[in-house]
Amino acid sequence: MARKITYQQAINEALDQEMARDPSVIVMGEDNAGGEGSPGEMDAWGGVLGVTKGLYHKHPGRVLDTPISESGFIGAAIGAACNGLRPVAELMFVDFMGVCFDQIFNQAAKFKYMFGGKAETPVVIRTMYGAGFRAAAQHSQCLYSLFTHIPGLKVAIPSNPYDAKGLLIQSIRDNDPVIFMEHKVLYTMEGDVPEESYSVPFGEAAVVREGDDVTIVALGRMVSFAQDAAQALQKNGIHCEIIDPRTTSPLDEDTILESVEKTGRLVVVDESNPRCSMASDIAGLVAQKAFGALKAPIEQVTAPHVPPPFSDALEDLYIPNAAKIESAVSKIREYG
Amino acid sequence: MARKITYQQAINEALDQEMARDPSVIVMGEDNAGGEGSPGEMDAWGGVLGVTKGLYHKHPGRVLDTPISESGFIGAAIGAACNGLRPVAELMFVDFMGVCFDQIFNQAAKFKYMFGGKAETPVVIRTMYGAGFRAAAQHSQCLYSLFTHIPGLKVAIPSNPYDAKGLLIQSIRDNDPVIFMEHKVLYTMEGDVPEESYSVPFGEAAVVREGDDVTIVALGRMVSFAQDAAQALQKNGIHCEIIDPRTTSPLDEDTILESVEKTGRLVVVDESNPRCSMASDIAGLVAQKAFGALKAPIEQVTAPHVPPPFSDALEDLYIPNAAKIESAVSKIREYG
Amino acid sequence: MSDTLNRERLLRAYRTMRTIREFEERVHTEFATGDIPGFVHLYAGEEASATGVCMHLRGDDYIASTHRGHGHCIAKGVDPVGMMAEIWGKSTGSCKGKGGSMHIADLSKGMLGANGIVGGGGPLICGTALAAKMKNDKTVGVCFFGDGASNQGTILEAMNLATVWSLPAIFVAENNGYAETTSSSWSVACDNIADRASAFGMPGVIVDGFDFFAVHEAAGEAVRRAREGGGPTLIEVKVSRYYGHFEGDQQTYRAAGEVQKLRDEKDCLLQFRRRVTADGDITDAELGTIDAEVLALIDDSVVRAKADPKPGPDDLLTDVYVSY
Amino acid sequence: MSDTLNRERLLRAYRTMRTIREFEERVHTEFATGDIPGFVHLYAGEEASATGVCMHLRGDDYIASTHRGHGHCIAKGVDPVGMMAEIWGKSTGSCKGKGGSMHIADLSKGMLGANGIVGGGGPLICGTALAAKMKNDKTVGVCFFGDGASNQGTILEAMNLATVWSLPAIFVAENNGYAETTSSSWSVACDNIADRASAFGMPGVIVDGFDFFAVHEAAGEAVRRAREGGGPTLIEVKVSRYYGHFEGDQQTYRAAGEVQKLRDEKDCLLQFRRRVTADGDITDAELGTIDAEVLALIDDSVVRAKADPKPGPDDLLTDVYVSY
Ligand SMILES: Cc1ncc(C[n+]2csc(CCOP(=O)(O)OP(=O)(O)O)c2C)c(N)n1
Ligand SMILES: Cc1ncc(C[n+]2csc(CCOP(=O)(O)OP(=O)(O)O)c2C)c(N)n1
Ligand SMILES: [Mg+2]
Ligand SMILES: [Mg+2]
Repeated sequence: MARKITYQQAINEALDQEMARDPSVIVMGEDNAGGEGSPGEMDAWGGVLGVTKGLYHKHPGRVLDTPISESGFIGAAIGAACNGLRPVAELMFVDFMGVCFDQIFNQAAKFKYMFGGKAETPVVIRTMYGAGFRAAAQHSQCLYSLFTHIPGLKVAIPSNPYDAKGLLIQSIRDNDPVIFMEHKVLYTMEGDVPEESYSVPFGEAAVVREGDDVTIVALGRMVSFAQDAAQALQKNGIHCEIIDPRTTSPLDEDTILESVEKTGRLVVVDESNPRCSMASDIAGLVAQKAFGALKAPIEQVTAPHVPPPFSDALEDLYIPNAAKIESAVSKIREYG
Repeated sequence: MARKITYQQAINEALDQEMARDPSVIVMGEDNAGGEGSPGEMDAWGGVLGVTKGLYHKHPGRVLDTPISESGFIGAAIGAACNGLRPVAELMFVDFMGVCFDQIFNQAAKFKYMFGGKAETPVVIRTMYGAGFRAAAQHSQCLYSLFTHIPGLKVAIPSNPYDAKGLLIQSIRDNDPVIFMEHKVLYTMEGDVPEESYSVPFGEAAVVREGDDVTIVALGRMVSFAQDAAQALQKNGIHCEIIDPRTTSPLDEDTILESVEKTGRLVVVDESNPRCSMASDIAGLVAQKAFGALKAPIEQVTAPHVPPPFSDALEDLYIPNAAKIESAVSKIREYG
Repeated sequence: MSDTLNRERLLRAYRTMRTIREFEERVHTEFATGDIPGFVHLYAGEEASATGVCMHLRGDDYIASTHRGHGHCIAKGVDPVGMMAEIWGKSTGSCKGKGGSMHIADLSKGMLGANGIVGGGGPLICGTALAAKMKNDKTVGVCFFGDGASNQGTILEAMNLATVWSLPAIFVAENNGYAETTSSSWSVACDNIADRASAFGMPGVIVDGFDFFAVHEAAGEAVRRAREGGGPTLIEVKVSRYYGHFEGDQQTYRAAGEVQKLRDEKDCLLQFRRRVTADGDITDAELGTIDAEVLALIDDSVVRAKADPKPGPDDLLTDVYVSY
Repeated sequence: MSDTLNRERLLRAYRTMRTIREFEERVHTEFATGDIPGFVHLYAGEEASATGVCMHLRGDDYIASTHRGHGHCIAKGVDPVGMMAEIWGKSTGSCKGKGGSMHIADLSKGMLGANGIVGGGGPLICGTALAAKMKNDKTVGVCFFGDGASNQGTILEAMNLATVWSLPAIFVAENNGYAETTSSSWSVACDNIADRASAFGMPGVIVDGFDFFAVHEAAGEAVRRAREGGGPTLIEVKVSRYYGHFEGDQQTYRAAGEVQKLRDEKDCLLQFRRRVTADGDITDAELGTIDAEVLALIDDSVVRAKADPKPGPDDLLTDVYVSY
């Protein structure tokens, strides 16, 4: 039965249900319970924003706090995945990937190939990303394009509570290493989420809105901005189709290409910095594989090529928004 | 006066000349001299492939060996750059960036912005990349798209000895952090290189070959493959224009766009894995800013979405080559 | 750079500690009103550490700090008015509002930045110290880090590198008992962080971080040794934080009354005041004057921070590169 | 899993060490012909380390290895024939020719891979050991790493984590005196790598790596403790490599005659032979038989490796994902 719960609750529920279903699933990360060794309460935090709260008492011995040593414990999650567990390790903010990226991209991602197919590494790395918290340059990045670049990794980017639960369950059941990207601003987003367990398959985009005029491909938090923009554009008689890829690796190329075949126009919305981003990735894909259908330039709406600024005045300008999407759509709608 | 020297010699000469010119330039890295603390010869290696050989004795006290702790010494180079030196630190293979990426992308790249403009970090990180050495998945990657994604970094990718020297000199004199990518297969490439010091400016692409039919943008080692392909295609009456961006950040958008305005056709050749790559970056750029000129789909010739394989039989298939470029050009030449 | 604690220097130490305390208490209060954006980590309780160490430093010595950096900034001479504006995200801030609490820096004061990455400062301070050594300018570098950071590879690598290169570097481990909620008695696999010094070939010292004089003495020796070319030292400062990990933290992981007991019995300002007034050299009234001046300064900084303008749209794209 | 060294086990130890030696000497010779692609790092000289440790391990215990991994592989039971084919890049190789010398792995034997990243194995072995602990299957994990790697943050973090989580893990530091050209006496800031054990709350032991019996004894104790839930140990094995860092290395950083002296005076095979034949339990002839069998095996492996087919075009794109 669907009820309204938050994105954060959906993630907690996915972890809870998978832990109940499969004893090999464990959860680890800095303060994922919280309070280890301390005189007060255990499960004091459940992660820095409380996402894993409660799992510690429900699944005794299976929620592990860690020292601050991301290479150490993310690597341990990977090693444990090679030895029969299905660890879900939390990299608190994706911005911290620089201290542990090797274990992810040279170890987990490459084992299967380097070992001639004879390895499986079913690890999930959950991580928070995105701007909007006034958390400045080292706590606000997206960085999923870095993971998407790496063969051997899968990357999931849920844009709503329903997908958050279903994609996380799929991530845990998946036999390849998965990077699971949680937008910190979306944690409070509410949506219909079935109580029962379900999974959202990888590589299947959601067509969030149908329309004939312009295709908007949007990722993560950008999906709701695209919806706002589409709503407004509708009033001007412009009908947008919105596609949420849900996973960037694998990427559902077909759904994107089919939509552009229909509309002939594409705007890609990606909160990342622009260079070598998912915005350019999808633009490049369409410029290659749906060129014949294109009637206008492919617009990319992204953050600028600058680090995320601290001040709200600047951060609000930094993040793509509905107005920028609208103007990109209008621009190519009027083209030619 | 120009003489023929190798790409490797050109790099050595650039370092030598800059060290002679500016006492604040220092060189550091694992075995960059070689033999530290050992009973035999000092400067025993000059780097794993001998690129820095000889500098140790020419510039006493300014070529430092390091322990194997890339975060430690790359970070130290960055800190030293904040305190008046111009360090050139070697990350032996770019594949090792995962153990020290934080210092590069969260520290060096962001200081200036985070500190409100009041910092300069003139550090150069030299690193080897690319396949062809049968060095397998952890010693053959390109990864420059990861650096190009990051605002605050500059990325230079010389394709020949002349540019290697000139871009490295520019990198050292530059006041921003620079990632300097050396293709290991190119070390033995010979070319005309003036003895005197000169710099190749950043953000200025080279038009390596002129032609009216198809634009080929190629990076690093791929430039010579593009030349081979263009040579062959010429015989079929297809005239390719080849552009070597030389730096991916900043990127000389104008030269690329002007060429496509002329040819209407684009092939991007990038040795990287395809997703969120420079190939897609440039394709996306052109699909946005030169759409009106495009007569055919934009083709991307890249490695496949798999880690670099070890066996020569596989690695030769993995690396883009002239034949693949030719067929991509032919395909879009015939389009429409 | 005499490190004899004469009257003038004692008053300066007190003023620094009091400024940090007042700054942090005030940020705490203002944060509660919802006015301050982002993640804010307060240093209150640990004042003697930053102060006792930085009293030995010249303007051109460098320090690298942490997410909990306000105290280090103030002790190293960064202007509290600019800091307060920075925390409010104003264009008049130390970093023009682009950095915020976790990134306050002032290279002109030898302050290489607070750091949002735990352990990030270790390698960086090796770098400033390397430059100092190569320039032979007799400056030193100090890396402040927490008990949590003491388990991070970057810090451990940096300590090894500092000894191998014989750098004028001092590693100050501020062990406040917790990394977020996690006890250092659990996360640090040995008894004391200082025990790690021998693994990296340097002297290790433990000091009571509530006792300004103890910190000052240990730091003095380490700084002297570093300046003289004697290489690095690890100092573990055992201390506590009075507030949560960041503002908003409910702190259920702490023992009941833990902080109150420390405030009552060990507080660095109280101890300092008791000792210097008992010695008779300095009067309560003198310290009271400093208290009032500091209060006025911080009041003023808040008034200004609130009134100052935010950065404008043009500021978004500047300051990324020197040239591009 | 008795670790008493009875006849059968002694013969097995000898066979393992001899197989590693023969394998490496043969790769050395073949490399010189130009036939073998890529970077190849030989383990010759260090045989007693891998063998002395792995003699204590069950098939389902895990080891994590290094770029210098052939010896660890053989000692853990990986098939030398598949290994040789792998080094030649053939489809019959341990990794179908996709990994090469630096990535030989066989998870069915508990061999988690050679590793091209220095220090990469430390965190991974914490992981297999964590899984062992959670499954309570009494297995252990062993991380082999070099003196150079002992300065890498990943290894240091892993040692801390292993103690904090009380994991059944053993850290074997193979100190062969050099990381590439760089002396461990320079790069390791303390006297012995084993001295780092106390910094991470575990016992540290130093053993002579030319002496199989010494390694065997120290490893036995560490493995026993780990299996019984007593947590991790750091063993420093002092040893040397007989060849260059990789094939092609001119080794001008070494002292003249350094290796020859070790070969003559300390070689693990010679010492072993002398000791077991002196004890009278085992004859020279028996060892000679093993030598001949090993030689035949390695000969055969080379013949096959040369003749075996390379992977085909279809293999390029497979084995990246379980499903995609
Ligand atoms: C690399 C990295 N990992 C994790 C974090 C999140 N984080 C910020 S502060 C903190 C705790 C730090 O503890 P400690 O070093 O003891 O310093 P304290 O907060 O006690 O001053 C953590 C885990 C981070 N900022 N960077
Ligand atoms: C992270 C990383 N840095 C550097 C290298 C290059 N490299 C390969 S082996 C090696 C030396 C390793 O020395 P040690 O750990 O002592 O092992 P040994 O070679 O002596 O067995 C280096 C620097 C690497 N492969 N990975
Ligand atoms: Mg702490
Ligand atoms: Mg070694």
